Amino acid sequence: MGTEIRVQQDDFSVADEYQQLAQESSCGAVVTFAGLVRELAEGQLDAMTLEHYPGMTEQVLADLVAQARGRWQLGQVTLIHRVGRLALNDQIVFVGVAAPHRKAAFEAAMFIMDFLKTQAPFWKQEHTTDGSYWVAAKDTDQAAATAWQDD
Amino acid sequence: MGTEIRVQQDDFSVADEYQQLAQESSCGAVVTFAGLVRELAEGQLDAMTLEHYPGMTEQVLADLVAQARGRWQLGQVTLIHRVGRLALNDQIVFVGVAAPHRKAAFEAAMFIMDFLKTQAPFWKQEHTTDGSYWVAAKDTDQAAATAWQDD
Amino acid sequence: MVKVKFFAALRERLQCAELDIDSQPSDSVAEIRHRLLQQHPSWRRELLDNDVLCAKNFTFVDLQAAVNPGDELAFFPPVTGG
Amino acid sequence: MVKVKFFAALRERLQCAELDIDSQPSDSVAEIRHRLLQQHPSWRRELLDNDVLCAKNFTFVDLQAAVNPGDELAFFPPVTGG
Repeated sequence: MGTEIRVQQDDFSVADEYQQLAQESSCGAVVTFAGLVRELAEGQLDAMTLEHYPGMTEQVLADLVAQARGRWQLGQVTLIHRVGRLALNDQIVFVGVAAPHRKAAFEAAMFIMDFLKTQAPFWKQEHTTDGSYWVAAKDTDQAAATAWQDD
Repeated sequence: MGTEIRVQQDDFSVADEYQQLAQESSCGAVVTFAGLVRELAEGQLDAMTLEHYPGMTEQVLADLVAQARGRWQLGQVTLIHRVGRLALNDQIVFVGVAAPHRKAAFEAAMFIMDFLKTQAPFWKQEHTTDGSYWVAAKDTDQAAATAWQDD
Repeated sequence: MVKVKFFAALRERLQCAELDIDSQPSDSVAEIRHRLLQQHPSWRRELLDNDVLCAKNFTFVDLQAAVNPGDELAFFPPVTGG
Repeated sequence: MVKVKFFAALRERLQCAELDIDSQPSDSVAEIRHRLLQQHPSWRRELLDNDVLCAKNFTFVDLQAAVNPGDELAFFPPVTGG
Protein backbone atom coordinates (compact mmCIF):
# COMPACT_ATOMS: atom_id res chain seq x y z
CA MET A 1 0.00 0.00 0.00
CA GLY A 2 2.83 2.36 -0.77
CA THR A 3 2.74 5.81 -2.29
CA GLU A 4 5.42 6.74 -4.78
CA ILE A 5 5.74 10.35 -5.93
CA ARG A 6 8.45 11.50 -8.29
CA VAL A 7 9.14 14.85 -9.94
CA GLN A 8 11.89 14.28 -12.46
CA GLN A 9 13.47 15.32 -15.74
CA ASP A 10 13.93 11.72 -16.87
CA ASP A 11 11.32 9.81 -18.80
CA PHE A 12 9.38 7.04 -17.05
CA SER A 13 8.33 3.58 -18.17
CA VAL A 14 4.59 2.85 -17.97
CA ALA A 15 5.49 -0.84 -18.32
CA ASP A 16 7.68 -0.77 -15.21
CA GLU A 17 5.18 1.25 -13.21
CA TYR A 18 2.35 -1.09 -14.17
CA GLN A 19 4.41 -4.10 -13.07
CA GLN A 20 4.82 -2.58 -9.64
CA LEU A 21 1.14 -1.61 -9.35
CA ALA A 22 -0.02 -5.10 -10.37
CA GLN A 23 2.04 -6.81 -7.67
CA GLU A 24 -0.28 -6.14 -4.77
CA SER A 25 -2.18 -9.37 -4.25
CA SER A 26 -5.25 -7.75 -2.69
CA CYS A 27 -5.87 -5.35 -5.58
CA GLY A 28 -7.89 -6.71 -8.50
CA ALA A 29 -7.95 -3.39 -10.38
CA VAL A 30 -5.12 -1.27 -11.76
CA VAL A 31 -5.86 2.02 -13.53
CA THR A 32 -3.15 4.08 -15.20
CA PHE A 33 -3.27 7.51 -16.79
CA ALA A 34 -0.50 8.90 -18.97
CA GLY A 35 -0.44 12.43 -20.35
CA LEU A 36 1.65 13.15 -23.46
CA VAL A 37 2.92 16.22 -25.30
CA ARG A 38 0.75 16.61 -28.38
CA GLU A 39 0.59 18.88 -31.40
CA LEU A 40 -1.37 22.11 -30.82
CA ALA A 41 -4.69 22.59 -32.59
CA GLU A 42 -2.94 25.24 -34.69
CA GLY A 43 0.09 22.98 -35.19
CA GLN A 44 3.73 24.02 -35.04
CA LEU A 45 4.65 22.88 -31.54
CA ASP A 46 8.38 22.16 -31.34
CA ALA A 47 8.79 21.49 -27.64
CA MET A 48 7.57 22.41 -24.19
CA THR A 49 9.27 23.45 -20.97
CA LEU A 50 7.77 22.46 -17.65
CA GLU A 51 8.67 24.66 -14.70
CA HIS A 52 7.70 23.81 -11.14
CA TYR A 53 8.08 25.04 -7.56
CA PRO A 54 10.49 22.55 -5.95
CA GLY A 55 9.40 21.69 -2.44
CA MET A 56 5.81 22.80 -2.85
CA THR A 57 5.20 20.45 -5.77
CA GLU A 58 6.08 17.32 -3.82
CA GLN A 59 4.01 18.49 -0.85
CA VAL A 60 0.92 19.20 -2.95
CA LEU A 61 1.20 15.86 -4.78
CA ALA A 62 1.58 13.96 -1.50
CA ASP A 63 -1.45 15.79 -0.13
CA LEU A 64 -3.53 14.88 -3.22
CA VAL A 65 -2.71 11.19 -2.80
CA ALA A 66 -3.49 11.40 0.94
CA GLN A 67 -6.86 12.97 0.15
CA ALA A 68 -7.57 10.18 -2.35
CA ARG A 69 -6.72 7.57 0.28
CA GLY A 70 -9.20 9.26 2.61
CA ARG A 71 -11.96 8.84 0.03
CA TRP A 72 -11.25 5.39 -1.42
CA GLN A 73 -9.69 2.13 -0.32
CA LEU A 74 -6.49 2.05 -2.36
CA GLY A 75 -3.36 -0.05 -2.68
CA GLN A 76 -0.23 1.24 -4.41
CA VAL A 77 -0.45 4.76 -5.85
CA THR A 78 2.27 6.06 -8.16
CA LEU A 79 2.41 9.66 -9.35
CA ILE A 80 5.17 10.91 -11.64
CA HIS A 81 5.47 14.35 -13.24
CA ARG A 82 8.28 15.37 -15.52
CA VAL A 83 9.86 18.83 -15.57
CA GLY A 84 12.30 20.51 -17.92
CA ARG A 85 12.24 20.47 -21.70
CA LEU A 86 9.97 17.93 -23.38
CA ALA A 87 9.59 17.13 -27.06
CA LEU A 88 6.50 16.31 -29.09
CA ASN A 89 5.09 12.89 -28.08
CA ASP A 90 7.07 12.78 -24.83
CA GLN A 91 5.34 11.51 -21.72
CA ILE A 92 4.54 14.29 -19.19
CA VAL A 93 2.61 12.77 -16.31
CA PHE A 94 1.68 9.34 -14.95
CA VAL A 95 -0.89 8.35 -12.35
CA GLY A 96 -1.25 4.70 -11.43
CA VAL A 97 -3.71 3.41 -8.86
CA ALA A 98 -4.17 -0.17 -7.63
CA ALA A 99 -7.33 -0.93 -5.64
CA PRO A 100 -9.47 -3.87 -4.59
CA HIS A 101 -12.34 -2.50 -6.72
CA ARG A 102 -12.34 -0.90 -10.15
CA LYS A 103 -14.61 2.04 -9.26
CA ALA A 104 -12.19 3.17 -6.55
CA ALA A 105 -9.18 2.79 -8.87
CA PHE A 106 -10.84 4.81 -11.66
CA GLU A 107 -12.22 7.54 -9.42
CA ALA A 108 -9.02 8.00 -7.42
CA ALA A 109 -6.96 8.34 -10.63
CA MET A 110 -9.42 10.92 -12.02
CA PHE A 111 -9.49 12.79 -8.69
CA ILE A 112 -5.71 12.97 -8.51
CA MET A 113 -5.43 14.24 -12.09
CA ASP A 114 -8.24 16.79 -11.65
CA PHE A 115 -6.61 18.28 -8.56
CA LEU A 116 -3.09 18.05 -9.94
CA LYS A 117 -4.26 20.21 -12.86
CA THR A 118 -5.49 23.00 -10.57
CA GLN A 119 -3.33 22.68 -7.45
CA ALA A 120 0.14 21.39 -8.25
CA PRO A 121 2.60 24.20 -9.02
CA PHE A 122 3.66 23.26 -12.56
CA TRP A 123 3.65 25.66 -15.50
CA LYS A 124 3.92 24.79 -19.18
CA GLN A 125 5.65 26.97 -21.71
CA GLU A 126 5.12 25.96 -25.32
CA HIS A 127 7.84 26.55 -27.89
CA THR A 128 6.35 26.98 -31.33
CA THR A 129 7.68 28.14 -34.66
CA ASP A 130 6.11 31.54 -33.79
CA GLY A 131 7.83 31.89 -30.42
CA SER A 132 7.40 30.71 -26.82
CA TYR A 133 4.13 31.08 -24.92
CA TRP A 134 3.05 30.29 -21.36
CA VAL A 135 -0.01 28.05 -21.43
CA ALA A 136 -3.17 29.63 -20.00
CA ALA A 137 -5.11 27.76 -17.28
CA LYS A 138 -8.33 26.14 -18.51
CA ASP A 139 -11.73 26.83 -16.98
CA THR A 140 -12.65 23.19 -17.67
CA ASP A 141 -9.83 22.04 -15.39
CA GLN A 142 -11.08 24.28 -12.61
CA ALA A 143 -14.61 22.96 -13.09
CA ALA A 144 -13.41 19.34 -12.96
CA ALA A 145 -11.69 19.90 -9.63
CA THR A 146 -14.61 21.83 -8.18
CA ALA A 147 -17.04 19.05 -9.12
CA TRP A 148 -15.51 16.67 -6.57
CA GLN A 149 -16.53 19.00 -3.74
CA ASP A 150 -20.21 18.23 -4.37
CA ASP A 151 -19.71 14.49 -3.86
CA MET B 1 -8.38 5.64 -34.49
CA GLY B 2 -8.58 1.88 -34.56
CA THR B 3 -10.52 -0.47 -32.35
CA GLU B 4 -8.87 -3.69 -31.30
CA ILE B 5 -10.94 -6.37 -29.58
CA ARG B 6 -9.50 -9.73 -28.59
CA VAL B 7 -10.96 -12.68 -26.68
CA GLN B 8 -8.11 -15.06 -26.02
CA GLN B 9 -6.67 -17.73 -23.74
CA ASP B 10 -3.19 -16.20 -23.94
CA ASP B 11 -1.94 -13.56 -21.57
CA PHE B 12 -1.53 -9.99 -22.80
CA SER B 13 1.18 -7.38 -22.21
CA VAL B 14 0.01 -4.06 -20.78
CA ALA B 15 3.38 -2.63 -21.85
CA ASP B 16 2.80 -3.56 -25.51
CA GLU B 17 -0.79 -2.36 -25.47
CA TYR B 18 0.21 0.96 -23.91
CA GLN B 19 2.88 1.45 -26.57
CA GLN B 20 0.26 1.10 -29.28
CA LEU B 21 -2.22 3.40 -27.51
CA ALA B 22 0.42 6.11 -26.99
CA GLN B 23 1.34 6.25 -30.67
CA GLU B 24 -1.58 8.33 -31.84
CA SER B 25 -0.19 11.83 -32.21
CA SER B 26 -3.53 13.59 -31.65
CA CYS B 27 -4.24 11.91 -28.30
CA GLY B 28 -2.70 13.53 -25.22
CA ALA B 29 -4.38 11.13 -22.78
CA VAL B 30 -4.08 7.36 -22.42
CA VAL B 31 -6.06 5.51 -19.74
CA THR B 32 -5.65 1.80 -19.12
CA PHE B 33 -7.55 -0.55 -16.85
CA ALA B 34 -6.37 -4.05 -15.98
CA GLY B 35 -8.37 -6.56 -13.96
CA LEU B 36 -6.53 -9.36 -12.16
CA VAL B 37 -7.42 -12.64 -10.44
CA ARG B 38 -7.22 -12.00 -6.70
CA GLU B 39 -7.59 -14.00 -3.52
CA LEU B 40 -11.18 -14.27 -2.27
CA ALA B 41 -12.17 -12.48 0.93
CA GLU B 42 -12.40 -15.93 2.52
CA GLY B 43 -9.10 -16.99 0.95
CA GLN B 44 -8.38 -20.36 -0.65
CA LEU B 45 -8.78 -19.50 -4.33
CA ASP B 46 -6.68 -21.87 -6.45
CA ALA B 47 -7.75 -20.86 -9.93
CA MET B 48 -10.62 -19.58 -12.04
CA THR B 49 -12.21 -20.70 -15.29
CA LEU B 50 -13.69 -18.11 -17.63
CA GLU B 51 -16.36 -19.37 -20.00
CA HIS B 52 -17.85 -17.24 -22.75
CA TYR B 53 -20.30 -17.35 -25.64
CA PRO B 54 -18.13 -17.32 -28.76
CA GLY B 55 -19.64 -15.12 -31.44
CA MET B 56 -21.84 -13.12 -29.09
CA THR B 57 -18.93 -11.97 -26.93
CA GLU B 58 -17.09 -10.29 -29.77
CA GLN B 59 -20.31 -8.66 -31.00
CA VAL B 60 -21.20 -7.26 -27.58
CA LEU B 61 -17.67 -5.93 -27.02
CA ALA B 62 -17.62 -4.27 -30.45
CA ASP B 63 -21.00 -2.70 -29.70
CA LEU B 64 -19.75 -1.36 -26.33
CA VAL B 65 -16.79 0.33 -28.00
CA ALA B 66 -19.05 1.74 -30.73
CA GLN B 67 -21.36 3.18 -28.06
CA ALA B 68 -18.37 4.74 -26.30
CA ARG B 69 -17.26 6.32 -29.59
CA GLY B 70 -20.74 7.78 -29.94
CA ARG B 71 -20.41 9.50 -26.56
CA TRP B 72 -16.78 10.64 -26.54
CA GLN B 73 -14.12 11.68 -29.03
CA LEU B 74 -11.68 8.78 -28.87
CA GLY B 75 -8.56 7.56 -30.60
CA GLN B 76 -7.34 3.98 -30.32
CA VAL B 77 -9.45 1.69 -28.12
CA THR B 78 -8.14 -1.74 -27.12
CA LEU B 79 -10.25 -4.29 -25.30
CA ILE B 80 -8.90 -7.72 -24.35
CA HIS B 81 -10.62 -10.41 -22.29
CA ARG B 82 -9.07 -13.74 -21.46
CA VAL B 83 -10.99 -17.03 -21.29
CA GLY B 84 -10.10 -20.50 -20.05
CA ARG B 85 -8.29 -21.37 -16.84
CA LEU B 86 -6.55 -18.54 -14.99
CA ALA B 87 -4.35 -18.70 -11.92
CA LEU B 88 -4.12 -16.36 -8.95
CA ASN B 89 -2.62 -13.00 -9.98
CA ASP B 90 -3.22 -13.64 -13.68
CA GLN B 91 -4.48 -10.77 -15.80
CA ILE B 92 -8.14 -11.16 -16.85
CA VAL B 93 -9.20 -8.07 -18.75
CA PHE B 94 -7.67 -4.96 -20.30
CA VAL B 95 -9.27 -1.76 -21.50
CA GLY B 96 -7.09 0.93 -23.04
CA VAL B 97 -8.40 4.23 -24.36
CA ALA B 98 -6.47 7.02 -26.07
CA ALA B 99 -8.24 10.35 -26.44
CA PRO B 100 -7.44 14.01 -27.06
CA HIS B 101 -8.72 14.86 -23.56
CA ARG B 102 -8.33 13.04 -20.25
CA LYS B 103 -11.97 13.22 -19.19
CA ALA B 104 -13.05 11.39 -22.33
CA ALA B 105 -10.35 8.75 -21.91
CA PHE B 106 -11.29 8.11 -18.27
CA GLU B 107 -15.03 8.09 -18.81
CA ALA B 108 -14.93 5.87 -21.89
CA ALA B 109 -12.75 3.29 -20.10
CA MET B 110 -15.14 3.28 -17.11
CA PHE B 111 -18.18 3.05 -19.39
CA ILE B 112 -16.75 0.11 -21.32
CA MET B 113 -15.88 -1.78 -18.11
CA ASP B 114 -19.26 -1.04 -16.51
CA PHE B 115 -21.16 -2.39 -19.51
CA LEU B 116 -18.78 -5.28 -20.08
CA LYS B 117 -19.55 -6.42 -16.51
CA THR B 118 -23.31 -6.58 -17.17
CA GLN B 119 -23.60 -7.24 -20.90
CA ALA B 120 -20.68 -9.30 -22.20
CA PRO B 121 -21.40 -13.06 -21.99
CA PHE B 122 -18.53 -14.18 -19.76
CA TRP B 123 -18.96 -16.35 -16.68
CA LYS B 124 -16.44 -16.98 -13.93
CA GLN B 125 -16.14 -20.24 -12.05
CA GLU B 126 -13.87 -20.14 -9.01
CA HIS B 127 -11.91 -23.20 -8.02
CA THR B 128 -11.25 -23.20 -4.28
CA THR B 129 -9.96 -25.73 -1.82
CA ASP B 130 -13.65 -26.35 -0.95
CA GLY B 131 -14.78 -27.01 -4.54
CA SER B 132 -15.79 -25.08 -7.65
CA TYR B 133 -18.40 -22.32 -7.60
CA TRP B 134 -19.97 -20.14 -10.28
CA VAL B 135 -19.58 -16.49 -9.33
CA ALA B 136 -22.85 -14.66 -8.64
CA ALA B 137 -23.58 -11.40 -10.46
CA LYS B 138 -23.18 -8.27 -8.32
CA ASP B 139 -25.91 -5.70 -7.82
CA THR B 140 -23.23 -3.01 -7.71
CA ASP B 141 -22.19 -3.89 -11.28
CA GLN B 142 -25.78 -3.58 -12.47
CA ALA B 143 -26.08 -0.23 -10.70
CA ALA B 144 -22.86 1.05 -12.29
CA ALA B 145 -24.10 0.24 -15.79
CA THR B 146 -27.56 1.69 -15.13
CA ALA B 147 -26.06 4.96 -13.87
CA TRP B 148 -24.78 5.84 -17.35
CA GLN B 149 -28.35 5.97 -18.67
CA ASP B 150 -29.08 9.05 -16.59
CA ASP B 151 -26.27 11.03 -18.19
CA MET C 1 -35.55 -25.77 -36.45
CA VAL C 2 -33.63 -23.43 -34.14
CA LYS C 3 -30.35 -24.09 -32.34
CA VAL C 4 -30.50 -23.60 -28.57
CA LYS C 5 -27.38 -23.14 -26.40
CA PHE C 6 -26.92 -23.04 -22.65
CA PHE C 7 -23.96 -21.59 -20.80
CA ALA C 8 -22.15 -21.69 -17.47
CA ALA C 9 -24.14 -22.79 -14.39
CA LEU C 10 -27.26 -23.30 -16.50
CA ARG C 11 -25.40 -25.59 -18.91
CA GLU C 12 -24.06 -27.60 -15.99
CA ARG C 13 -27.41 -27.92 -14.21
CA LEU C 14 -29.28 -28.91 -17.38
CA GLN C 15 -26.36 -31.13 -18.41
CA CYS C 16 -26.84 -29.79 -21.92
CA ALA C 17 -24.70 -27.35 -23.92
CA GLU C 18 -26.62 -27.32 -27.19
CA LEU C 19 -29.67 -28.90 -28.90
CA ASP C 20 -31.87 -28.37 -31.92
CA ILE C 21 -35.61 -27.91 -31.56
CA ASP C 22 -38.47 -27.60 -34.06
CA SER C 23 -39.88 -24.13 -34.55
CA GLN C 24 -42.61 -22.39 -36.54
CA PRO C 25 -42.18 -19.03 -38.28
CA SER C 26 -44.52 -17.35 -35.78
CA ASP C 27 -42.82 -18.62 -32.61
CA SER C 28 -41.72 -16.39 -29.78
CA VAL C 29 -38.88 -17.06 -27.34
CA ALA C 30 -41.54 -17.94 -24.75
CA GLU C 31 -43.01 -20.55 -27.11
CA ILE C 32 -39.63 -22.11 -27.81
CA ARG C 33 -38.96 -22.24 -24.07
CA HIS C 34 -42.37 -23.86 -23.54
CA ARG C 35 -41.50 -26.52 -26.12
CA LEU C 36 -38.12 -27.13 -24.42
CA LEU C 37 -39.93 -27.72 -21.12
CA GLN C 38 -42.39 -30.13 -22.76
CA GLN C 39 -39.43 -32.21 -23.93
CA HIS C 40 -37.44 -31.77 -20.69
CA PRO C 41 -39.87 -31.30 -17.77
CA SER C 42 -37.01 -31.53 -15.27
CA TRP C 43 -35.56 -28.24 -16.61
CA ARG C 44 -38.57 -26.30 -15.31
CA ARG C 45 -37.01 -24.76 -12.22
CA GLU C 46 -33.74 -23.75 -13.91
CA LEU C 47 -35.18 -22.47 -17.19
CA LEU C 48 -38.01 -20.46 -15.63
CA ASP C 49 -35.66 -18.74 -13.19
CA ASN C 50 -36.27 -14.99 -13.48
CA ASP C 51 -32.55 -14.32 -13.65
CA VAL C 52 -32.04 -16.36 -16.83
CA LEU C 53 -31.10 -14.18 -19.81
CA CYS C 54 -31.81 -14.92 -23.46
CA ALA C 55 -29.97 -13.95 -26.64
CA LYS C 56 -31.12 -14.46 -30.22
CA ASN C 57 -28.44 -14.44 -32.87
CA PHE C 58 -25.93 -12.97 -30.38
CA THR C 59 -28.22 -10.13 -29.22
CA PHE C 60 -30.15 -9.91 -25.93
CA VAL C 61 -33.91 -10.38 -26.45
CA ASP C 62 -36.94 -10.72 -24.20
CA LEU C 63 -39.51 -13.51 -24.16
CA GLN C 64 -41.76 -11.78 -26.69
CA ALA C 65 -39.09 -11.68 -29.43
CA ALA C 66 -39.95 -13.53 -32.65
CA VAL C 67 -37.85 -16.57 -33.45
CA ASN C 68 -37.49 -17.88 -36.98
CA PRO C 69 -36.17 -21.21 -38.24
CA GLY C 70 -32.39 -21.02 -38.52
CA ASP C 71 -32.04 -18.62 -35.58
CA GLU C 72 -29.68 -19.37 -32.69
CA LEU C 73 -31.11 -18.94 -29.19
CA ALA C 74 -29.07 -18.99 -26.02
CA PHE C 75 -30.12 -19.10 -22.36
CA PHE C 76 -27.65 -18.24 -19.63
CA PRO C 77 -27.28 -16.83 -16.11
CA PRO C 78 -26.36 -13.19 -15.40
CA VAL C 79 -22.89 -12.53 -16.77
CA THR C 80 -19.87 -12.23 -14.45
CA GLY C 81 -16.89 -11.31 -16.63
CA GLY C 82 -14.43 -8.45 -16.34
CA MET D 1 12.89 38.93 6.68
CA VAL D 2 10.85 36.67 4.41
CA LYS D 3 11.98 35.03 1.18
CA VAL D 4 9.72 35.79 -1.81
CA LYS D 5 9.73 33.70 -5.00
CA PHE D 6 8.07 34.23 -8.37
CA PHE D 7 7.39 31.56 -10.97
CA ALA D 8 6.68 31.08 -14.65
CA ALA D 9 5.16 34.00 -16.59
CA LEU D 10 5.20 36.18 -13.46
CA ARG D 11 8.90 35.50 -12.89
CA GLU D 12 9.64 36.43 -16.50
CA ARG D 13 7.55 39.62 -16.47
CA LEU D 14 8.98 40.85 -13.15
CA GLN D 15 12.43 39.66 -14.24
CA CYS D 16 12.87 38.38 -10.71
CA ALA D 17 12.94 34.80 -9.42
CA GLU D 18 13.61 35.43 -5.76
CA LEU D 19 14.27 38.22 -3.28
CA ASP D 20 14.33 38.85 0.47
CA ILE D 21 12.16 41.50 2.07
CA ASP D 22 11.84 42.86 5.59
CA SER D 23 8.84 41.75 7.58
CA GLN D 24 7.23 42.28 10.96
CA PRO D 25 5.70 39.49 13.06
CA SER D 26 2.20 40.90 12.49
CA ASP D 27 2.44 41.17 8.71
CA SER D 28 -0.14 39.71 6.36
CA VAL D 29 0.47 38.57 2.78
CA ALA D 30 -1.27 41.77 1.66
CA GLU D 31 1.18 43.83 3.66
CA ILE D 32 4.19 42.03 2.25
CA ARG D 33 2.81 42.54 -1.24
CA HIS D 34 2.28 46.25 -0.48
CA ARG D 35 5.93 46.52 0.62
CA LEU D 36 7.06 44.73 -2.56
CA LEU D 37 5.15 47.31 -4.64
CA GLN D 38 6.67 50.20 -2.72
CA GLN D 39 10.12 48.88 -3.64
CA HIS D 40 9.14 47.93 -7.21
CA PRO D 41 6.33 50.25 -8.39
CA SER D 42 6.57 48.82 -11.93
CA TRP D 43 5.34 45.45 -10.68
CA ARG D 44 1.93 46.88 -9.86
CA ARG D 45 -0.04 45.53 -12.81
CA GLU D 46 1.44 42.03 -12.66
CA LEU D 47 1.40 41.53 -8.90
CA LEU D 48 -2.13 42.89 -8.37
CA ASP D 49 -3.57 40.68 -11.12
CA ASN D 50 -6.56 38.82 -9.64
CA ASP D 51 -5.33 35.55 -11.10
CA VAL D 52 -2.06 35.57 -9.17
CA LEU D 53 -1.87 32.81 -6.54
CA CYS D 54 0.11 32.88 -3.32
CA ALA D 55 1.70 30.12 -1.26
CA LYS D 56 3.28 30.40 2.17
CA ASN D 57 5.73 27.67 3.14
CA PHE D 58 4.50 25.49 0.22
CA THR D 59 0.78 25.83 1.04
CA PHE D 60 -1.79 28.01 -0.76
CA VAL D 61 -2.85 31.01 1.32
CA ASP D 62 -5.02 34.09 0.79
CA LEU D 63 -4.04 37.73 1.28
CA GLN D 64 -5.14 37.76 4.92
CA ALA D 65 -2.73 34.99 5.97
CA ALA D 66 -0.19 35.93 8.64
CA VAL D 67 3.46 35.97 7.56
CA ASN D 68 6.30 35.56 10.04
CA PRO D 69 10.01 36.23 9.63
CA GLY D 70 11.65 33.16 8.10
CA ASP D 71 8.57 32.19 6.07
CA GLU D 72 8.82 31.59 2.33
CA LEU D 73 6.21 33.31 0.19
CA ALA D 74 5.64 32.57 -3.49
CA PHE D 75 3.52 34.37 -6.09
CA PHE D 76 2.66 32.67 -9.36
CA PRO D 77 0.08 32.42 -12.16
CA PRO D 78 -2.62 29.72 -12.26
CA VAL D 79 -0.95 26.32 -12.60
CA THR D 80 -0.94 24.44 -15.90
CA GLY D 81 0.70 21.08 -15.28
CA GLY D 82 -0.55 17.57 -15.97
